[in-house]
Amino acid sequence: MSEATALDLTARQIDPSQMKVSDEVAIQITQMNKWYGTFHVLRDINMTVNRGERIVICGPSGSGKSTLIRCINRLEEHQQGQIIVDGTELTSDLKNIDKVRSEVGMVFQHFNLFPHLTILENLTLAPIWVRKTPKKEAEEVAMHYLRKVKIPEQANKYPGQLSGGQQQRVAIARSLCMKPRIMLFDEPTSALDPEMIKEVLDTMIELAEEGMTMLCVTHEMGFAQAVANRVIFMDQGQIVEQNNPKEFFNNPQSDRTKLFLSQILGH
Amino acid sequence: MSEATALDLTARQIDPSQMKVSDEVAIQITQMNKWYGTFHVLRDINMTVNRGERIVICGPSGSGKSTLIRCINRLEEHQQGQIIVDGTELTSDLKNIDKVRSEVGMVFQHFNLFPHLTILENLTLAPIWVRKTPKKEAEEVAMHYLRKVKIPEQANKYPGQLSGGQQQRVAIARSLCMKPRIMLFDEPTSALDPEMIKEVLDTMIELAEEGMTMLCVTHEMGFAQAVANRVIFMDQGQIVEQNNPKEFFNNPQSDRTKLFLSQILGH
Amino acid sequence: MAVVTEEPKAGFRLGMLIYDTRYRSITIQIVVLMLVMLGVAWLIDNLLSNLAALGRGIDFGFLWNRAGYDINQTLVEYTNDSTHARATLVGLLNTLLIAFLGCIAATVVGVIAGVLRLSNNWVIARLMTVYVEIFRNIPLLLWILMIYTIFTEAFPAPNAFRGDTPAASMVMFDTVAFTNRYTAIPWPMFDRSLGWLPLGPLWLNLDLAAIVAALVGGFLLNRFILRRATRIQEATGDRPTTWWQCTLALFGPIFLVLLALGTHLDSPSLQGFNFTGGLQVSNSLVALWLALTLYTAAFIAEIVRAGINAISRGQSEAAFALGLRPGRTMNLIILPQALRVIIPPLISQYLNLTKNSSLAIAVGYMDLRGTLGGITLNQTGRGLEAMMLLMLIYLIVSLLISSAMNVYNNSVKLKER
Amino acid sequence: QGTSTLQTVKDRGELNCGVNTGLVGFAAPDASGNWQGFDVALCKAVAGAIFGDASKVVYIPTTSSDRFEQLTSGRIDMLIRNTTWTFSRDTDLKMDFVGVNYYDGQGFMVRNDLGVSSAKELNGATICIQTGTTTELNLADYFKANNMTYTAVPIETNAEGEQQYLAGACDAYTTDASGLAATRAAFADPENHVILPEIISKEPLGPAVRHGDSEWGDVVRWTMNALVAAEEFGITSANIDELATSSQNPEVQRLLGTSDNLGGMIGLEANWALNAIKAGGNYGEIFAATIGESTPIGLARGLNAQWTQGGLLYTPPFR
Amino acid sequence: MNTSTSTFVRTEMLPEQAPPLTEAGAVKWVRENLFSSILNGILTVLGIVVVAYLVIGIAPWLSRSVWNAGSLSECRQIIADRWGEGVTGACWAVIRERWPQYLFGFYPSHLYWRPVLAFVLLCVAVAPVLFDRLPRKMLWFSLIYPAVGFWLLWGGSVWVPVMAVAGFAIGYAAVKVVQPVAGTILATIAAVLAPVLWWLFLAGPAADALQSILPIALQGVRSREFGGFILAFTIGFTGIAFSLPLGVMLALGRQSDMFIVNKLSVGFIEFIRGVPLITLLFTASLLLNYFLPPGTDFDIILRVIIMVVLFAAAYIAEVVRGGLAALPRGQYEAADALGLDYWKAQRLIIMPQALKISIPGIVSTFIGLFKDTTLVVFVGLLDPLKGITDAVRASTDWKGIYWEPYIFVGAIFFLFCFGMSRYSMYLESKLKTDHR
Ligand SMILES: Nc1ncnc2c1ncn2[C@@H]1O[C@H](COP(=O)(O)OP(=O)(O)OP(=O)(O)O)[C@@H](O)[C@H]1O
Ligand SMILES: Nc1ncnc2c1ncn2[C@@H]1O[C@H](COP(=O)(O)OP(=O)(O)OP(=O)(O)O)[C@@H](O)[C@H]1O
Ligand SMILES: [Mg+2]
Ligand SMILES: [Mg+2]
Repeated sequence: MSEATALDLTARQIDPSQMKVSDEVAIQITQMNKWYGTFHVLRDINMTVNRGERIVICGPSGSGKSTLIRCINRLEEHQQGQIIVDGTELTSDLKNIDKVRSEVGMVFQHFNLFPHLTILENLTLAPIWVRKTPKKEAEEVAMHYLRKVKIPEQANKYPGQLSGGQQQRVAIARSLCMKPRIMLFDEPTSALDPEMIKEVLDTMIELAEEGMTMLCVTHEMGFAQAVANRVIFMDQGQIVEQNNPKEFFNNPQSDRTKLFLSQILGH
Repeated sequence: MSEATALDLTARQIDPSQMKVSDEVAIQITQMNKWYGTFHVLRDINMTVNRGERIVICGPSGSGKSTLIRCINRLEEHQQGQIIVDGTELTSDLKNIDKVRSEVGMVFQHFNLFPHLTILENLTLAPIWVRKTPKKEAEEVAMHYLRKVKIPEQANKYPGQLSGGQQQRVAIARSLCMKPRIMLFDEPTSALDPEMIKEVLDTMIELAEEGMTMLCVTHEMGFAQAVANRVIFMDQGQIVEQNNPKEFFNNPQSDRTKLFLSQILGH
Repeated sequence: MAVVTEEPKAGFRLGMLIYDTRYRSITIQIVVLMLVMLGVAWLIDNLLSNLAALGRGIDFGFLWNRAGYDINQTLVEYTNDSTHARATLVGLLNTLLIAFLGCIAATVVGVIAGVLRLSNNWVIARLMTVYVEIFRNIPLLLWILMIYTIFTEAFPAPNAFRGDTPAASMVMFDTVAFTNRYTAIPWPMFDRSLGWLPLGPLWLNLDLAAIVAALVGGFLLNRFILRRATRIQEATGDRPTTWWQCTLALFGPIFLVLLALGTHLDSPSLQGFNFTGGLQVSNSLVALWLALTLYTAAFIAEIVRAGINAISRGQSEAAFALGLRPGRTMNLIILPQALRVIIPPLISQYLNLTKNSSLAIAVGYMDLRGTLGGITLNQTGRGLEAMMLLMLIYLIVSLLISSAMNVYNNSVKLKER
Repeated sequence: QGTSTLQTVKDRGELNCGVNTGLVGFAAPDASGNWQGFDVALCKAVAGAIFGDASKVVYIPTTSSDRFEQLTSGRIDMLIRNTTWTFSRDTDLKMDFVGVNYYDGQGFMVRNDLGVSSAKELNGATICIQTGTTTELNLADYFKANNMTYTAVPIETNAEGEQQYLAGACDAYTTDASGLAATRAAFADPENHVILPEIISKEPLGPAVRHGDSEWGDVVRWTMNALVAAEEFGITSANIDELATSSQNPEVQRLLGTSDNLGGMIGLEANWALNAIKAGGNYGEIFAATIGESTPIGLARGLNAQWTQGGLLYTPPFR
Repeated sequence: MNTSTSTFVRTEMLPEQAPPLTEAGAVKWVRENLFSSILNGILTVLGIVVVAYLVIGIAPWLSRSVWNAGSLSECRQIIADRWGEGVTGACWAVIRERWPQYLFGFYPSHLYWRPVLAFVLLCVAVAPVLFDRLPRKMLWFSLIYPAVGFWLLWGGSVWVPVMAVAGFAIGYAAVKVVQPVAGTILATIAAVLAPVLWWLFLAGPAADALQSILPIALQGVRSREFGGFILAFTIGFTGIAFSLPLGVMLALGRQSDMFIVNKLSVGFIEFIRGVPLITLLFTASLLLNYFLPPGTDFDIILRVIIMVVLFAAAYIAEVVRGGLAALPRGQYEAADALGLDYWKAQRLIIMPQALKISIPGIVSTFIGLFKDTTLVVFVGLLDPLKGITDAVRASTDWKGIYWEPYIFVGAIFFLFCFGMSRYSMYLESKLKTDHR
């Protein structure tokens, strides 16, 4: 993608390896398999994410990245294996699902803001109805995060009145308002115009610096190099390679990874 | 924006000052003012374009660049002052408007190809219905220009089947089929993915080399440096600065220009 | 610089009427207006000369003559001594009644069918598809006739209830009788009736007024309770359970009013040829109502389905990801958005239903078309006047409904960039 | 309208005759689309009188609500649709009734098992009526006069009315007695239904023409009279040609155009009446063929017998 | 686990595996589609019960069908003989005996070939409009089809429709002659005026003259003889053919920024949409004559068609307006910039796209229009549903038959309307993938 932004990000000179990573396990996936009908979409996924880790997942289209990430907060159901998030195993038990979902924030490719609510209402909806926060307090928290994503002045507008970049930042703020311990991002910048990608990535980098556990499906390699402490490469529903960014980009092991990297970095 | 393309263009080593510019006046705008309702969008515009000149117009968003260019072929009506295109004054007289429009080609940011017609039909439509060219002849001309923009093989596809860059080149060819003496471009590359920008700019440069009078709203500074013999900077509906590209970029006079240049070249 | 152009302010030429954008549209408009006015004048001139030739004028005086005929369903006082105007009013009220009942039932059935059509239950989804397709693709008139025929054919005549060993019997503890003429149901009577209050030509039934007041009061009370719950939630974060309070608020007042009025149910019983007592809902009303309901509901089902489909899956996923439960997601996210999509076409279905109710004539339901446009027209022979009045009334009703729609549309329009 | 109707009809070469959309016996198309019936026969007679060709008729079905407009607007030349001659129709609606071709009255039909033998016992009954006629008004007046109540089930067409009645959706079916008889005759079990003795109204049914064109009115009126007179004089379609040449009765001669030229006085050929009668026979023949006792309708002549037989048919003399 | 040790490379790709039993096969299908929850289970059972109830109610009646009988009583006799006393059965004999009437009304039976031919040609004429794979040349036939159809249905001199069509040719010629001399506007006026004058004053005499020179004529059939489905089709298809252009004009009027044109269109559309069709039909049958010069009398079917066209046009206008609104402004601007004038832009750029977008709405308006043709019974025309059925039931033979005619007529309507709606769905899905 736009190399300008990539360059710019690395120019910030953060060393991902400097960021704190604890030993606590945040997400533990063991031998997980998932089918859509007869189509085997995730195969034997094994993965451990420690608290504070920032993981970038990449891979060709259709390789199951989105599915994997959506399994983690049970937007999709897996059929075999175990997913344990923050000590809670995801089964069909509604209570567990609720618990996991309130711990895990998710940002979608297409923002999925609620168009009939103002930005502020978008942000306070879940705290009020799920966390049972008093409205006033919820609004204060919301304004805090809006300031953090640098658009407090848009609080009373509707999503339709904002640019794509602004909308995505609102979506991030909306997740943050639930004070999640883990954030999932599914291609958060791929629906954005190039100028707007930067502002969203900046927000995400800030988040990373604060030590948030993050799983991010993205093709922004600049971002991966800047903040990730691990890159996972998926293909055909399997984890094919997994390494720290430096090694991953400079010294890919598997042929598939090489091919993939040559394609996205090539132009 | 993408510095890669910009670099590449300048690498062609065309010297804009070498291209021929005649003394004949192509467009003459005097004391032109325009309002949208009560909003004064263009203020006292004075501008003369000679035949063969290639002018780049830039400026911050909302500064009235598009409006200015759209006034020149009367997509917008001005309220005060004079616009004379190729010796014809733009008044509310339909005949004059028709005359000017058949002299002036226009390329839009979003291509505005006709999605229900094939590429060839898009190109021959106006020649056949406005210029009353026989179909066969019109198709020959169309194929000529398609070859020129390097996509003759797409003639029988529909716009939706082409990439953005190809679509924009078709849009340019469509304008050329009317054999205009002046071409207007309104941010022809800003809706394109970075990889595609180059192919469109190449086409435009070729056009410039052939001596077409061109007015181009764009932020592609590489393009400006490569072909423009004048850069006009607009802000708040006024022409703030006007100079040859070299001077303009290296030695901007006005503070606003400096600020603007620092923003778009900065990152 | 060789500029071949004239000053724009230079003298006005006739050609500019056509070739100058400033005058062109005015020219066209004047020509159109003149043509239309010519046309209208021509029509009116023809009308006047035709009427003159017949020796008649346009005269609405017949409205104040004695109607002379009876109407089998009257919501306001009416006898055959009343005027044609009053018969028209009776017809209009009957039209509004069927339209009102039809709209409500069609909405309920339509929403259910639309939602069920989206259900992942194969049998139900197919069944609903069949229902929708069959009803949408067969003329309404056929449905009205068929359903009416079913009613007359399937249910016994009232005299079948007679005798020691009747061929038919009443249902629901001997309170409801389905006959091929009407359905006789119990109806509340008031021991301590409040009587009538004269209001111009109409009388206001005070019992009814009291009941309506109680309903409205209950509704307002309910809203108050909900508002209070929201306030508490905003303050403390916890929303108090409201369902029992709401139930009480909604039904309490009406219960008290009914009690105060000394309400008892008057059950129908067979006397002579027919049932007396209770309320006899004529089959023409029921059949027409059913037909209009089922027909319109098929369209509404499609609207509802499209409305729900129009909300992208992403919306519910985002809500789930935030931890909202499906019920809350429906209430807070999906419904508010779907309603914006659903309501405008829904209202135009209401309009259609209202207009379609004019097919009542096929089953002898005396609506506006049956009274003013039917018997009154036949008896007085004032076709021109009756038809003009009929159209005017329908037009007013339609415009009222559609302006309500526009108000709604404007109030919920999504804000865009 | 400027020109006379007779001239318009002659120029057109066809008679536009407004009839019922479908009332068996009076006017209804048969399976092949040919119109048949008592009213239709009069249309044919008028066409015969004018053109000498009874087939030059266009039958225009009219509903109860549009029949008068059809006539006043000139789309039909005469209306013969079992229409009751009333004061207001004759005056206010600007029509001219030119005579009575059938004397009718409104009656009631009930099932035997209802156990009712007089209309006076119908208090509280549900009654099917065909709307758009005078029946609603008569019914209302009758029940009011007798201090009784009823529930009306208004029905658009006769077919619908029968169905409702047979299915028991109403206790009684009311319409003109002729219609009742016709309806009952077609039942699978006519013996289980009775027509009550009360005739609650006078329903003189007759052809109507536009007000203000007396010449045309005369043509229709005297064509009808000619049919009645023919029966009185024993002129039938079988013997008419013979009588036309051989009859010695001066009135018959005048009628059939062998002496005097009555036809010329109303702008027709001399043999107009001959042609009219030939079209379907005399009044009695028409009656017998369409609604008489030998037909499924099975109506007795009753009031519609010749005055000589105690009926009301009495034509003014042809002279 | 530590970040540095988390390096992992898969050497061997895993093969695809079959899903666990719960994820595939009939078990899964039944579980997911029928009994995914308690409520769903109840609904399934309920649905099956309803279907069973309907089938049990109707199937015996249907199974006892009689096709050969001369009257209802004969039918009943046959059923009693065959299946025993007291059972009911369907008597399709009425359809067998009266189907010509249902299809053709009272159209002369020796001329049945004409409506049939007209219908076949209609299919030919409509085909290129519906399926764009067919050669475009066929559209010429579609254009002259109205005249052909008219001539086949009503008969009479061939020169009448020919002269009517000639009006359009004259309009075209007028444009060709006037435009170079006097410009577009005058040419437009000429294009409207010339044919109108032709139709009003010259076409009739010209047709007569030609007829006397070269007499080609079919036996004339009167509107009154139309009935049944040819009536429904005649009204339906003429209504469809003419309401579309009128609706498009109204939509353009309503989109126009010319105040008067806009308000007139809005007023007309809202008026028509505000009153029931049945009152418009009554106007056609009762009142239209009051508004026409004294003595004019024109065909009832024509009057009804005019009203139906006006009615449908108002609805189409609203649908097309939606389509117009959905077009991006850029399309108009590009057309302007290329120098296309308003009408050319509309014809070449805007309408082709706007109409495509509006196809579902247009088709459902057409379906509504086709169904509404049954309402003509209220003005005394013999529509198939009530008009013909009542006529059949008025005969002594078939007195008392209800269901069979209704079912027959309903089935035919369903066939056509359902066909139309499927076609529109086909188009929708085709357009979705078209040119992509
Ligand atoms: N609901 C579903 N039903 C059936 N198959 C699905 C469904 N969702 C996704 N798939 C299939 O599963 C595979 C993986 O999808 P997924 O969206 O996870 O890929 P991805 O790696 O995110 O690709 P992309 O980069 O395009 O987003 C794809 O082949 C897709 O077609
Ligand atoms: N149709 C319109 N009505 C009212 N205001 C308008 C209209 N079109 C543009 N404007 C306003 O006029 C100003 C100039 O618009 P214009 O599109 O010419 O800007 P621009 O320089 O082309 O900006 P950009 O780089 O974003 O395209 C803006 O403030 C804009 O909001
Ligand atoms: Mg994905
Ligand atoms: Mg712009």
